Amino acid sequence: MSVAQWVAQLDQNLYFRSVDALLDMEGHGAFVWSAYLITTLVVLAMLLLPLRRKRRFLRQLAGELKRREGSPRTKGGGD
Amino acid sequence: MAQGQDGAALLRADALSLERGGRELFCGLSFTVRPGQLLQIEGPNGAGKTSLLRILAGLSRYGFGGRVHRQAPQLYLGHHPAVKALLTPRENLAWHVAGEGGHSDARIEAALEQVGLYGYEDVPSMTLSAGQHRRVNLARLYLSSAPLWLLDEPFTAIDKAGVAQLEQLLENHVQGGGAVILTSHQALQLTRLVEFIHLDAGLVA
Amino acid sequence: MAQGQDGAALLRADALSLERGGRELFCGLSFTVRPGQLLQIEGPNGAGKTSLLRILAGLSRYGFGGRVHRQAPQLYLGHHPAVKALLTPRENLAWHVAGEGGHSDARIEAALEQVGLYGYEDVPSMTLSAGQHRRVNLARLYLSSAPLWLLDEPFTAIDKAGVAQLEQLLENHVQGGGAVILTSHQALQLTRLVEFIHLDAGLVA
Amino acid sequence: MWSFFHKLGSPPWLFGIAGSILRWLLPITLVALAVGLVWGLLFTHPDFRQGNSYRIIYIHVPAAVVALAGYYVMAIAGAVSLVWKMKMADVAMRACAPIGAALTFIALVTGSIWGKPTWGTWWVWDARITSMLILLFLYLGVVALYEAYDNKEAAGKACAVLSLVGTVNIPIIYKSVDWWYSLHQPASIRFTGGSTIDASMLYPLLLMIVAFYCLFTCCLLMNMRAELVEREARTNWVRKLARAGEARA
Amino acid sequence: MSPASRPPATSAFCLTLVRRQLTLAVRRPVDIGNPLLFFAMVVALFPLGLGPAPDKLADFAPGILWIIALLSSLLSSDTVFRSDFEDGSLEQLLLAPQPLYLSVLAYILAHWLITGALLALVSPLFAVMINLPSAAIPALVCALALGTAVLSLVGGIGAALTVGLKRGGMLISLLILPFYMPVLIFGSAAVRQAALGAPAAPYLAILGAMLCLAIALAPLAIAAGLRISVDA
Amino acid sequence: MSPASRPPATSAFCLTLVRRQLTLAVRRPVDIGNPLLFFAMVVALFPLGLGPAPDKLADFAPGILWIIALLSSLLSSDTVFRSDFEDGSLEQLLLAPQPLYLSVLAYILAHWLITGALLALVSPLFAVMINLPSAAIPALVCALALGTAVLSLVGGIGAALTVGLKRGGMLISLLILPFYMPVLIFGSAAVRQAALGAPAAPYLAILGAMLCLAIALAPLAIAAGLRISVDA
Ligand code: HEM
Ligand SMILES: Nc1ncnc2c1ncn2[C@@H]1O[C@H](COP(=O)(O)OP(=O)(O)OP(=O)(O)O)[C@@H](O)[C@H]1O
Ligand SMILES: Nc1ncnc2c1ncn2[C@@H]1O[C@H](COP(=O)(O)OP(=O)(O)OP(=O)(O)O)[C@@H](O)[C@H]1O
Ligand SMILES: [Mg+2]
Ligand SMILES: [Mg+2]
Repeated sequence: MSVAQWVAQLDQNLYFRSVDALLDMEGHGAFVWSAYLITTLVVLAMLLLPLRRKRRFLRQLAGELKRREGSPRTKGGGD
Repeated sequence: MAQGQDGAALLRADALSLERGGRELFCGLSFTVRPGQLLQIEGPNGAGKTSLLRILAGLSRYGFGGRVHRQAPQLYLGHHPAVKALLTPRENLAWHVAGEGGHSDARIEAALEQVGLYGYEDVPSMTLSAGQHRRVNLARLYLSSAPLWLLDEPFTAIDKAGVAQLEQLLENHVQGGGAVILTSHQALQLTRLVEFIHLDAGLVA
Repeated sequence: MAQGQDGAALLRADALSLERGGRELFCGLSFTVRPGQLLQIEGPNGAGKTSLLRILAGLSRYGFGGRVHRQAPQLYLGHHPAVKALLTPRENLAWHVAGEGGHSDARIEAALEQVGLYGYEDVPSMTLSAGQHRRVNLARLYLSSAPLWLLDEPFTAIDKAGVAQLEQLLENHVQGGGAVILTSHQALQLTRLVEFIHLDAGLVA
Repeated sequence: MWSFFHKLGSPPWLFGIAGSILRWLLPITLVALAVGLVWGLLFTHPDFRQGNSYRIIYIHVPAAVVALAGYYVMAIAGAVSLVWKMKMADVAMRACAPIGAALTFIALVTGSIWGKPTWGTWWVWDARITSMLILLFLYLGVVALYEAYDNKEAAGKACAVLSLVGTVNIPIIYKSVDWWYSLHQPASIRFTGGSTIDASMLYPLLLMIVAFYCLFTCCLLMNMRAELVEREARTNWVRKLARAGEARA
Repeated sequence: MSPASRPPATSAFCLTLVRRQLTLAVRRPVDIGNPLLFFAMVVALFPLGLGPAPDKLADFAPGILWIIALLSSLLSSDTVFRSDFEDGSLEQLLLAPQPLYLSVLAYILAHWLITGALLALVSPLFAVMINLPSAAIPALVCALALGTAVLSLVGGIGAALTVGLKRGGMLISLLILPFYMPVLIFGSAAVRQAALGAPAAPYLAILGAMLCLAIALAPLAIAAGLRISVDA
Repeated sequence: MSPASRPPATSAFCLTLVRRQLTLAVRRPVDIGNPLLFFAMVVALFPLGLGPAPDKLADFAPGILWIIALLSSLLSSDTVFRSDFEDGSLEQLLLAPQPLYLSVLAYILAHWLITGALLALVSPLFAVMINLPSAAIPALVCALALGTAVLSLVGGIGAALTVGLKRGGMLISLLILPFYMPVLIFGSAAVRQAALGAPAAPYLAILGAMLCLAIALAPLAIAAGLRISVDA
């Protein structure tokens, strides 16, 4: 089966014949798409938040280390 | 009781007496506090020192006789440090002084630094040690504009260096025209300045 | 750390270290407590005295390294007096000692009398003064059979006579074969007995 | 075997291995998600009763299934950390909770969006829905408890205790909710078992379930890496990492 | 002695107070979610206890939401002043050169914001979950907002009297509790009328009148109660 | 040093503990009074919220009574260990040479006595007020007594885990409400069955089984939670 054939078959199996039909989904579009939209947002948050957390923490730590190395060794307060 | 040089008096107590739990703690106690005075209230546990201070501050009214004339703003710091465990020292202090006057954040920070809490401004107060807890409260002294201070055992939990520094502060305050009434079971180093009220006898020294 | 005369040790601390809030408070702290010893932990506010005592008592486990060998029953009295405002001193004390041994009512009363609370046995604790509050807690020392006492600032709010009496009690306990580890910002009068742990340097004196 | 466990207890090793797993698992996950979604949205026929709204199933069911499984992952990790005092299990447990909560949230929201065209209402007190809601509460409880502690070591232990209590209780809760529903079951709302699903719909669904499992794993590993870095802030390997990041930036 | 600074405007002081109380309640972002989740869980209890039939639940919806409001107000108002009393902050409040009437009002406002107002805000969501007719939702929100404010004020009186552990105070505060009753009656009546399509305005007006009365009088009682409690 | 006295029988210690907790509660009657009053008010409110159709009320009575019991247990369990934590008594409890399992159980017993057991005792009164068939009253009392004991135990876990946190009492409700739900379901089912004339025994047996499980396991979790909290 050539790639062209495969694409043609895929195209035949497409349920929706136009973008409008896809968006509308016979009246259920609003529901389906909003569900998918919310899911996408939540999944993105799930993936990006830990990444951001790690990056931010490491940057903060790097700054802290730099500050400590820059200044003469001081013992923490409490006098 | 004589109306002599009364113009300058910060506080005048007339014939105070107090009965608590069926016991008379003191009676006929009269004294006047003038700028430049440092009064230490002395007496054993349960003599009525705290009660007297609270009467002077106007917090306690039941069971006492006599009159207190308050002629100047006061700052009362009681036994309890009034430091909220959930708030940071900065937030605690900001709230404490909010009633008296708007202090800038820089002044609050400076006061915290002066009591040795530099670097602890923004940790939750519950992680502070007992003495640091107390120091948050004492930082108010550095911000206060009240001429009369009423301090109930201010040295509790404070280390030696802190006590010395606090005594210095009291001395400065007194010499700058303020007055202090305090209770403490520790002897002050500033003995030449201090006058005493001995409570067990109910007499004014 | 040497296993020398270890048979009599009441408590052995091996290479204790503690980190709190990102700061190392002490490290490599090793010592042994034997009967007859009176150890005072010294250091400025926030040095880690309370934390050390809590580690020795077994109340604190996070952030610390090293090992504590407890070889005798202990009595730990912390900062907070553990006195319920709604209960009377008698009830408070009865509950405090309930875990250790059944003490008769007479003994409890005697202990309260010894800390100067005669006549206050049955008033609600909230009407007691600060020092009296604390004394309810200290009455436990008169009832305790534990050889090792861990006391966190026991002199807070206690008047001069009370401090002297308490020091006497500590001396008796130590000379009777017990041991005491305490923190205090006040110097003890029993200086010839006392050994120190200075916390700021993290060294054993 | 033992050396493997030993390594599991070593934060830098775990950090590294999690990173290299992520390097290939994350692309696979994203591709699987994309394929599953396109397949489900574009290439399947609508359900004869529910019409196109059933397409929500491709996110609803995977999210629900993985969310349920996630609680057990969390509870087991909690048990391991309590019993064997393995710090890494603690980290894993902590990392599970927000992911599980997010997946449960997805299941609930998509379900209730699905409910509007299907049942004509956003919400019913069906047994399964109710249990799912309770699961969300359980997850959020763990998250909130962890956040409430300042001392993260203590927080980990507290959460481990809580999730262990949860392990004992979840079967009880589920059984009792099922039983409650069958006792009351109102005639007006019958929940279709959904067992008669057509094969053409099933394959993308299965693909999506696998993809969601992978997604869960990815998020878990990423959360663990973030958590590890924060907990080990004072060790050399994290400092080296921070400096390296600084140099790169 | 630092240079004399004049006392700040009272409004600034009260604002600080409210902010402090809110900070204490929501130390971190997650904390805001807790009361909301609590409400959600309690809403979930009702179907579990009463059965899941939607029409039955709808019947009960106004009562259910009002019970939750009552509960969260009643059981949290006891703590409004407690921690401040125990750590000495209350004394400082009494000594501050500010009108106690207003600072007390600030405490109550903060309490209302984190119990009543929050509940009123999220109540539409729960109303949907227990099938309250959507026509009744505006009335529900208004009635909850007004009514819980009265509850907070009245609860504050009880809290002020009991905070010093005085026995007599406790008795009075138990006597005060029945003042909650009218709020509940008119509050749930407002919602029920709205659900039936009748106008809820008269009931809301009554709640509003109660609120005015409470704002005028309750702070006086609270201030007096605090003075008594502090002076053990 | 006083002569060594051997540790007392654990039972004596636990008894002292229970007595102390009860004394404390009795000296602060608001703690006891508020939940009961809440109960009474809600019971009074329900006819108002529903219109006083007796049959409808009777239908809902079991669920309502159970939900109220659950809420009052929920909101009081926050305080089981709090004051002891704050004044240092909890440390002393952990240090006492007594099995923590049993002392924890004593705390819970005291809590149950002043919330659940009391409520079970007075519940017939409320049951009559909302027209519960009198045949169901014995089942109600039994179910409440058994069920609230489970609630107290589970609530204790939440209390132990959150006592060190000094945050609003909402977190604890978050943690334990899900675990309350089975009790609510079976408890209200028992009463409903009895009201319909069916035997309530199977449900009571399930509640009893839950209680056994809770007694066996909850104190372990509570003890672990307390150790964590004291050292947070
Ligand atoms: C708020 C609403 C909903 C929630 C919380 C919810 C929850 C769940 C859960 C937890 C599952 C997975 C169960 C399992 O695999 O054990 C599930 C599966 C499913 N749900 Fe929903 N659901 C909701 C609404 C709906 C609606 C409205 C429909 C469609 C009419 C629906 C159709 C299905 C189907 C077909 C399955 C797969 C059935 C199976 O695998 O047994 N759900 N739902
Ligand atoms: N509300 C009260 N009811 C009855 N007696 C009280 C009340 N408040 C205080 N007392 C009693 O008054 C006495 C004095 O208490 P006060 O707190 O003033 O003592 P104090 O001198 O500050 O002691 P300390 O040095 O211990 O702080 C005590 O004996 C106490 O028992
Ligand atoms: N839970 C915690 N989290 C972070 N830091 C803490 C925590 N507990 C204590 N600390 C810090 O540990 C240090 C030591 O506290 P500790 O209470 O042991 O001091 P201390 O020597 O007893 O002081 P004091 O003389 O004031 O009583 C303090 O700086 C404190 O800020
Ligand atoms: Mg005093
Ligand atoms: Mg200390």
